Amino acid sequence: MPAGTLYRGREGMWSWVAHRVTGVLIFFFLFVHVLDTALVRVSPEDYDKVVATYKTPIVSLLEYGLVAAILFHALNGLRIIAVDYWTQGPRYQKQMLWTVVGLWILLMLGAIYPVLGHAARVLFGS
Amino acid sequence: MQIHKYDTVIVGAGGAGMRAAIEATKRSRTAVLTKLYPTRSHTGAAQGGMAAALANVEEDNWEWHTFDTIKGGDYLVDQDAAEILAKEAIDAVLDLEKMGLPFNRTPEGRIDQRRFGGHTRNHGEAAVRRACYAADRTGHMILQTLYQNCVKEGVEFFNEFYVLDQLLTEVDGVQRSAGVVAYELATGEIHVFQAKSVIYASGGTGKFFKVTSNAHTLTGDGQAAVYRRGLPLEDMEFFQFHPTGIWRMGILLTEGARGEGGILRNKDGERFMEKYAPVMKDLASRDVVSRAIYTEIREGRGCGPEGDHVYLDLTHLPPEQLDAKLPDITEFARTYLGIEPYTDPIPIQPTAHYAMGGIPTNVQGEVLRDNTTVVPGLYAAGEVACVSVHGANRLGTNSLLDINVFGRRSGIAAADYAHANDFVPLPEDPAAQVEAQVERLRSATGNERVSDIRRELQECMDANVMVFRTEQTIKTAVEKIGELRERYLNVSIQDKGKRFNTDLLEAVELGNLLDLAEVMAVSALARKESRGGHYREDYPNRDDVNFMRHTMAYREVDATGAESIRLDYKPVVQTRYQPMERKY
Amino acid sequence: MSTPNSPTLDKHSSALDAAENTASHLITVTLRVRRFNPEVSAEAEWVDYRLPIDPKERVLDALHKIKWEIDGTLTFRRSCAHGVCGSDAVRINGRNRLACKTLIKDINPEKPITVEPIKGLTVLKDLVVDMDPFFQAYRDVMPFLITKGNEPTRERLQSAEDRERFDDTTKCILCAACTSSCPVFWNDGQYFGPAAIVNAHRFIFDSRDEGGEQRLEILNDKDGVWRCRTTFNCTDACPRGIEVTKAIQEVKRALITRRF
Amino acid sequence: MSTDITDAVELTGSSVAPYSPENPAPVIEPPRARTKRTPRSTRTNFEMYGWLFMRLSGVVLVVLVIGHLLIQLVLDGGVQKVGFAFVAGRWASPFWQYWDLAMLWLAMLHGGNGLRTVINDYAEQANTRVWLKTLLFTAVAFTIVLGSLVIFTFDPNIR
Ligand SMILES: Cc1cc2nc3c(=O)[nH]c(=O)nc-3n(C[C@H](O)[C@H](O)[C@H](O)COP(=O)(O)OP(=O)(O)OC[C@H]3O[C@@H](n4cnc5c(N)ncnc54)[C@H](O)[C@@H]3O)c2cc1C
Ligand code: HEM
Ligand code: SF4
Ligand code: F3S
Ligand code: FES
Repeated sequence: MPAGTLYRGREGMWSWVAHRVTGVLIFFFLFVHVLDTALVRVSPEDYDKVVATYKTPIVSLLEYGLVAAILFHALNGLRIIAVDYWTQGPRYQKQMLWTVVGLWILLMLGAIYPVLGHAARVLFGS
Repeated sequence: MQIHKYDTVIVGAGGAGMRAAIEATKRSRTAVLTKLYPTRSHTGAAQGGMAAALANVEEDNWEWHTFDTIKGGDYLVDQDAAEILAKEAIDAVLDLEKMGLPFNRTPEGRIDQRRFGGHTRNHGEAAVRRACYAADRTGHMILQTLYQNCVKEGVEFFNEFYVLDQLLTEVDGVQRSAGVVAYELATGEIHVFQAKSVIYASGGTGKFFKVTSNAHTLTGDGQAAVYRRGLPLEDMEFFQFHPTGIWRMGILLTEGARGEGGILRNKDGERFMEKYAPVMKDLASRDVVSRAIYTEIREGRGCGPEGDHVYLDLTHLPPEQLDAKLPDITEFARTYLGIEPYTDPIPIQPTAHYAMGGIPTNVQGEVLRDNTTVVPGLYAAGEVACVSVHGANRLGTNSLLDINVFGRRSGIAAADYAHANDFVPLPEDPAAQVEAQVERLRSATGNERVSDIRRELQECMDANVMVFRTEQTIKTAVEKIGELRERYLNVSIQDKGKRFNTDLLEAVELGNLLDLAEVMAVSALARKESRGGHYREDYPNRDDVNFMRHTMAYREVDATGAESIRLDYKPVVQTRYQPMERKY
Repeated sequence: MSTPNSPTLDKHSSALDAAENTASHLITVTLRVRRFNPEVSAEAEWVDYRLPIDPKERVLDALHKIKWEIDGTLTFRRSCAHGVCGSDAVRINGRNRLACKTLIKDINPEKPITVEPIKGLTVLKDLVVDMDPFFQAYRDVMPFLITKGNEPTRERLQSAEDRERFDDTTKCILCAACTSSCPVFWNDGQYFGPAAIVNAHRFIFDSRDEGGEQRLEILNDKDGVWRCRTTFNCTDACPRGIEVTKAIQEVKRALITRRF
Repeated sequence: MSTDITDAVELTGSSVAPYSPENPAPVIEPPRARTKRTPRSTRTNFEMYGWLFMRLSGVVLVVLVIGHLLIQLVLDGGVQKVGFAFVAGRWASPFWQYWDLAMLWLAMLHGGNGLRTVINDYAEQANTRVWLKTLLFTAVAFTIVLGSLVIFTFDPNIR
């Protein structure tokens, strides 16, 4: 690494860092996800067993994280595309980023119940 | 020590150096030595424009331009040179356009032109639009365009090489240029460049003033190197003070601001230039405006708590016009003063700007060793040189023109000379002087600091040889400089290393400034008249009988090793225009 | 239009404020400079300097004060001191800036002000970096007007709109603030970097130029425009206010439209 | 000169290297600096197509992935319903088969190309880059092949 300290970038840089991190995360998840799904070919019992572990509260939380990553990556991906193709995109990139973050927060709030609801029921009883 | 051999060596990569390099590289093996990366040169700071009688927007011709140049220079201009300047201006601008320079355009798609101080139609009738420009970044565009073309031509640059000495060798009783000695900043190594021809294009020397529009790096290295080898310096007393520098900082606000309609006002809001120059008003030539500003300040009409500045008022101009034509200077006001030029007038004061004098050359750029004979193989162009097209006062936009016209001419002449002549043998131990100088500074243990001496020099120059001068003030300056030179012998530096030792080079540069300041003051003392940029309160009038001549200053060293300055004079070349009283 | 002679006293206010404020009151700041001198040590280190300074002064003035009054070995580049020559791009408080265009008062003088060399170029001494790779990338995009056919006798005509098309990118002073702020460049110096692309843009969109195709071809390669990840650090860093990312996107779009 | 260096080390006897103007330390270099000879031009449109593909696949993926998420996690019961039977039910319809197939391919290629960029950015040694990319390529190819096989050879009656 070129010697040095952290660069204090602004919205653009941090959104890129987040985009990259989420992208890599999703990739590795997808890799694992395909492997586990492949189990349906091998043995339905094993598949159900694995999927059952997905139904624990901790995995639900991870799942929530995954949804967060995908949603951010997807929304920010659309922002990047707007920056690329819309002539005024670069000028409004910050506004677009805040829109993305806003939408993302809304969607994540909306996803709390569907994704974490079951976990909550398991933990606290319904 | 390393030795390099080139046909042509160019010292400096500002506008003049690179314009010369483009020509020389096509014709001979050329090296450009520059103490800054080329695009850092101060040509890039020039704002307003470059004069040429293109007549793109209104009637104009090069003869009017010649006249304005001569009159602007208070008749100290060599008129043959001024004719060349004005005549070749047109091609100089067109050449730059063809190289890619993005000039502002007229509605017809031609190069646009604007008004500038001292440029008139029909011998002074009214202001004419003669300055070709690219917003207020004309110098930037020229520097970039020339660098781009150097890249295209494959010019060989030695970046961050400081030329510290000129080598002369006597062949058949004639002193010829043999090459230069340079100090490589990155390594501290000393390089000898043997060359058939050498062109100096190392720019101005404004840093001996405190309030100046000049860069920290404009320390007159070229002038000093040549002068120390016994060659003369011409008209050093003539220094231009630009009327509109940002108050206390000296950062330039182009005359183009007044060309676009800006107005100077005193503390009463009065447009005072109407009193001093009824026709041209705010666009009178620079020396006239600078003196007017100081007169206002002295007579108590200056602005601010200390009454030490006046205002440049742009508030009546539409914001769109400021954005389109003066984007950079409005930004300077915002950045450095926290002022919004749309609504507030900008505090300004005159700032030391341009050295009219320098290394004397003829119109081919050949350096003169006395009033008539040239030093074979030695050339100079740009602000370092004195052709003299600017005489006692340079007109705005004529310098960007000068560097292009005479940069090109000297580039061609030097390359041709290199073709026709052979290498001159290097003097014995060519690097000796520079090695000794560097070694002395590096091992010096004295107790004087470079920055102290430099500050005192700058304050002394500002106080005593700026816009107004008298016998008394100049004498004070001469004495003070003498004292500072003594103290300079005792400077020591803290950085003893080899790499990027800018501490060392600042000391070297200070030595150059001291030498040149002394020449300037001594020349000014002897000129007992007022002309152009040189204004003597004790001799307020121009004296054509005694002083219609160029000053030539020589460094003399007697048997005991004591230095002194010998002044001589050179006649002014007059062709068509007889001196008249100068009124705007 | 105000009549030329009307007093403009109403306009004096803010200029006067500035005047009064400049009646200098000094404050004490700490400059924390990243220093490196290979002639002394192989390590770079932070050194703190405390000095009195007028908040209206520039960071460059502070560096000069250190060099001239405290420690003459401090090394940095500078020339014009007003933001037009591009000598003194450094990293101030973590972001790329020109030292001569950053006023002390604009960067919270309460806390130590950090000054370090720009990232991604070899550090040679203190704040001085090796600019050669940077200029090499610049040269590699053929940054000069390319035309075919005979030269016209007068100037080439260009409409004001055509001139305006590339105005933004003509402002570049090659300070490298953008390129050395680019995360891609930090890790891979082979990337052309924003400054080179800006200078290619300046010619690609010049109506007089006929070499656009060649430049686009050069920038189409693996270390060209496609490496840009639109992080906008370059745009934020540019002291000339050039919309660098926008220029890069325009080059990308030009490549796509010309290839299809 | 060269003999002095070892002497000096002994003399100072400390771990501090005896750097001096004559014997400077190495300078601080960044990775992969550009020189006159680099980078070598390849003259292909590969990077451009890669870039375009990222955008196009991105847009399509928004629909596919968000749809997938909705169905899997939100609509009637979330993950809780997922099980062999659920999968079997869905893949009975070619529509969902192709949906998932497209998603698999696009996501893997998109992610794979994305990771290629990441590798290009951070792997400094040319060797490391080659190795990592080979690994990546294998992983992506394997996943795609495996995934496609599963979708098409899926047998609901395996039980
Ligand atoms: C702020 C400002 C605005 C201006 N505006 C205008 C304008 O609008 N119109 C106009 O006509 N004129 C203008 N001028 C004047 C004009 O810009 C300059 O006179 C002209 O650019 C000088 O060019 P040059 O090539 O001679 O020197 P510079 O551009 O100063 O270049 C000097 C070169 O010499 C090199 N050098 C110096 N010393 C050494 C050494 N020891 N060894 C090696 N290399 C060395 C430097 O590295 C540099 O490359 C302006 C000047 C200033 C300061
Ligand atoms: C849901 C819709 C998606 C959209 C709109 C989208 C969009 C994008 C875009 C436009 C880029 C290019 C970024 C750039 O060039 O700077 C990108 C990069 C990337 N994407 Fe996606 N993507 C999506 C889904 C995915 C998925 C499912 C994965 C994982 C398999 C993924 C992994 C990556 C990776 C690893 C990168 C590279 C990141 C980088 O170079 O910084 N993306 N995405
Ligand atoms: S684009 Fe801006 S930041 Fe980059 S080199 Fe040019 S002026 Fe500097
Ligand atoms: S910082 Fe770098 S990634 Fe692109 S937007 Fe600027 S070049
Ligand atoms: S010193 Fe010229 S840009 Fe800062």
